Amino acid sequence: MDLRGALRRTAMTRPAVLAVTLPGATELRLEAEAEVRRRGWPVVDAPAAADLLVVCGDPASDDTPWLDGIERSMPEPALRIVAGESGQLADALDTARRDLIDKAATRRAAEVAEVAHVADVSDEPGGHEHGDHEGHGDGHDHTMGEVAGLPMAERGDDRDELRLDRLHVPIGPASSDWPAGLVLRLTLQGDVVQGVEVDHLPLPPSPRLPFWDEPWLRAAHGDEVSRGSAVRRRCAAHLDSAGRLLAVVGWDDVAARCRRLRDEVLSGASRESIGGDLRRTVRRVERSRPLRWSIAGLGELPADRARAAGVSGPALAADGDAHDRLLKWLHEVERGLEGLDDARPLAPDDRTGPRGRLDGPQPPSRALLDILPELLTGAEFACARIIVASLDPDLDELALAPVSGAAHA
Amino acid sequence: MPDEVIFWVLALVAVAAGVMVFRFDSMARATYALLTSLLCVGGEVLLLGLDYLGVVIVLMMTIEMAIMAVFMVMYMMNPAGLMPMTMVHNKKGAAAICAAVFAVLAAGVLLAPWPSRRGRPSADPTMDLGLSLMGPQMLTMMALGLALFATIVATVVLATRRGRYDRFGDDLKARTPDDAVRGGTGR
Amino acid sequence: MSLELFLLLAAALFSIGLFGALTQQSIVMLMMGLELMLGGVIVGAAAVWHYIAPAAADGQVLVVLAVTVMAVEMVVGFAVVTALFRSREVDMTDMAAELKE
Amino acid sequence: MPDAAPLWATVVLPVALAVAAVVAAGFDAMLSGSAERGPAGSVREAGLRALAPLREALRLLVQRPRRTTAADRLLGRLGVVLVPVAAVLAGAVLPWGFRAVSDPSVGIVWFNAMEALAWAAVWLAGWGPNSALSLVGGYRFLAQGLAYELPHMFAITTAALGAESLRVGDVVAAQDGLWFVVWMPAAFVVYLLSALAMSFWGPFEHPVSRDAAGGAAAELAGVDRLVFLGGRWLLLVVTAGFSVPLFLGGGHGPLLPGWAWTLVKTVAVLALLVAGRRALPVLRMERYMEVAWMVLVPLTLLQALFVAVVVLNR
Repeated sequence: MDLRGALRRTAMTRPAVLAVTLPGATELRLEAEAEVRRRGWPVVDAPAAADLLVVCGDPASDDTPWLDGIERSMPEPALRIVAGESGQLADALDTARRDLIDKAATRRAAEVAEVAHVADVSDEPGGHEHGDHEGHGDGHDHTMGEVAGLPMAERGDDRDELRLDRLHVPIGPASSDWPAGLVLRLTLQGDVVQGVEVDHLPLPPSPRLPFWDEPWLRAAHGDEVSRGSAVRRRCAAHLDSAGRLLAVVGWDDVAARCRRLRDEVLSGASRESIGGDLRRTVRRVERSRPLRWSIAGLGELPADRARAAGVSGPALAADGDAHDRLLKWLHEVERGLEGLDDARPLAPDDRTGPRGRLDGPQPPSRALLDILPELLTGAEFACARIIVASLDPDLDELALAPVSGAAHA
Repeated sequence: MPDEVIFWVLALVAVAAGVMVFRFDSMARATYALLTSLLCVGGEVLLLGLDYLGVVIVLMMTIEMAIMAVFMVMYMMNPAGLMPMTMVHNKKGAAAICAAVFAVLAAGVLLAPWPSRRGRPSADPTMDLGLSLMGPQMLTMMALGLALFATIVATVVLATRRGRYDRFGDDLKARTPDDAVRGGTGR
Repeated sequence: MSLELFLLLAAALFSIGLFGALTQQSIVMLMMGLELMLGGVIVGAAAVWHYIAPAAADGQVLVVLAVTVMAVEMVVGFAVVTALFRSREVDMTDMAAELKE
Repeated sequence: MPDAAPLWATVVLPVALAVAAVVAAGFDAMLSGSAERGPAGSVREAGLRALAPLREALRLLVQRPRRTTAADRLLGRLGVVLVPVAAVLAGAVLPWGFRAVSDPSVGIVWFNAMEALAWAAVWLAGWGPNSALSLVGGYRFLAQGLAYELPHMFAITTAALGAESLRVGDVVAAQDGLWFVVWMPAAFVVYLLSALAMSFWGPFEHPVSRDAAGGAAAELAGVDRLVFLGGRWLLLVVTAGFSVPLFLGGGHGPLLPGWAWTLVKTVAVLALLVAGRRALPVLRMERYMEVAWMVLVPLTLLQALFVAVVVLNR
């Protein structure tokens, strides 16, 4: 075996993974994250850096174009696998690695692929061209329209009363640390969000209940669910959200700890084994003055406004900004620590899921989505990402028909 | 001999990049062509034995052009130059004037009876410059300082539309300024 | 290398800059022309210092002056463009002239 | 006293910087690994984790480069290559013990000028691919530059002031007895902050942070990505290493020879930065800018004033 071939093979023994989650596949995402982490494969956040695209969930035919787009914008050797069912992921990853190694070893002479898209691929071409804008008066004979097949930016008023270029940038559904399936069509001027259109991938009717709300919904349907498992689910949901927010804020270390704790809570670790670690992590976040300094004041949502918008759950109880919501999550997690192993059955009329009341006229995440435009407009791009993460709507809930008992709610 | 080569390379690159500034369609490229040209100017100054000034020119021009690129992209049409377009007026007249200016300057340079070199550069020209600015040229230094300060004030006034009444209310009593973006000192 | 060569380079840069300053419609581009002209001045001043009067620091002071002028000119230019742009969405000299009418 | 370094030092310098960068990145990967997967169970496991940066480099070498539509490839490439080049050029005045590859009379200004090239480089790398998110990343670095550069300049000027020379060798020589960090603590801290900011790493990685899908690096693949992100580590090593001659007495120290002291101190500073990174989220410039201008600039000015008074009265 020649040296170059051997090096190519070695290079692909740990391919970089870009995981994309489709709505309704939360469980698969958690499984994929845990498996990839166990193997120590690097996780990346842009197609350009990835070798392996892992799609969690069953792609509908509508999803094909944008998934293809992501795959095309990955540098060779690139591979896409679909993890449609739980339990098969380890095998799928093994196969993918073998294929990638073969692909890398039999690489032909380098031909450079041209990709037409940016890091975030949506299902329609977004105007990500920072090019020309509308005519400036007369005397300049140039035509507007498209360049290289990309639409040109136009001008509009902005926050600072300068008429600058508007860019239409779709964010999601493939962004990392992003609610699965959410698509925000942003109108950016510079990196200030001037307009937001909330959209999402099609939500296929699924027999599966939304993962994070499952215990309460099952109890409502009359199944026997222990309180402990409901508490575990809530803690894991909050740890997941907190991990996501901390990752967006850029505190990777604590984000990773939250995610590890989340997996341990879900896998049934006892209170004694994780309690200390969990409390330490919560204290660490609580005491971090730089964190407070960094995200305080972002996405202010006073309780009265939240209530008016129909928000329930931690976002309402936090009664404040992104930092308050983060602490609310973590405190609920800490409180839940007591009840992790509670074997008593969950009361069927307990309908308070991790994101709010499930017996309201609409799922709690719907309200979170509805207040997004109001909170995001005028924020800078980075702040907008933090605000979205601090609300962390769960789009799985949208497919949820109003729970029985909602009629009289 | 190496000095000779360096001089010619820098000179040719400086002039070529200078020409390209006005030939590129792309604003980013034009800005960076100007940067190239000015970096070469810095190099020539280094070559003449003015270490401090040469490096300072490199430092300042890099930062200046990096910031200029922002304004270019912000305000200019067609910043990426994806659509060929011209935005010039009176090209022929200007070319004639510039050719004439160059001819006159060149004639002056070549014909003038330049005085011969008097004195020798001191061991540390940077020290010279400092002593001069803090001594005989103190007035220049102070004028520069004042000019820079006036510039800062004037440009902020020109460029911003918000004054303190907008930020702290009509009676200036608001504890936190009403800004679009919250700052970091928690006022 | 001689004084004349350096001064010719300075003259060339100055003339190119002048051409840009005269032809460009955009204020920002016009400023780039001015920067080039000042670049020529810097080369000239440094060359004169080196070849004629290296003992005195006057040539160096002139370079400092030119560098400062470059910075000031650029900053003022941007501020003016921003102000004009805010009020009229104008970033070109011709259009600024039309505003007078 | 500073001697001229032999010619081979020019060749050794980039290699030494690269080795230091790999070691620092390996240490970082070990710490991240224990956050993600729990503490390493064995020495072998820890070693494997520390090798992650090398594995990553190999992986990027195998990846085929890609380009985006209507990209400005010339400028993008230039920006990518400029990052490591600026780092190595700045490293040329870095004294190893008491010798640097070059010790010009204005070494400190040279160092500053070379790191300013990173401004241009990151913006170019963000501009090149013609993609919104990478341009956002490029602009973020310009804002960052405006925030950190002024306090940073005052901080290194303070060290030059203390030694009454812009030559790095003189600054080291002036610390024969007392290290500058003892009487210029504010300048030292500000310098460390700006070292991180300059190499857009750690708490200052906003220009390439995850929330913008990698920001300025969002569209870089294969070798381009390796050069850009590797150059970032080089910058970190060089800027961290430069704090040793500026504030920590360079090669001065008891018993050990000068080169060993430089090594020990550089490793200590790097370890401090890499470990300290764990305690901080990313600092966004809209917040940091105000702190930099309202707090750090006056602070460094006062520090410089204090040093100036001491120097005048000595």
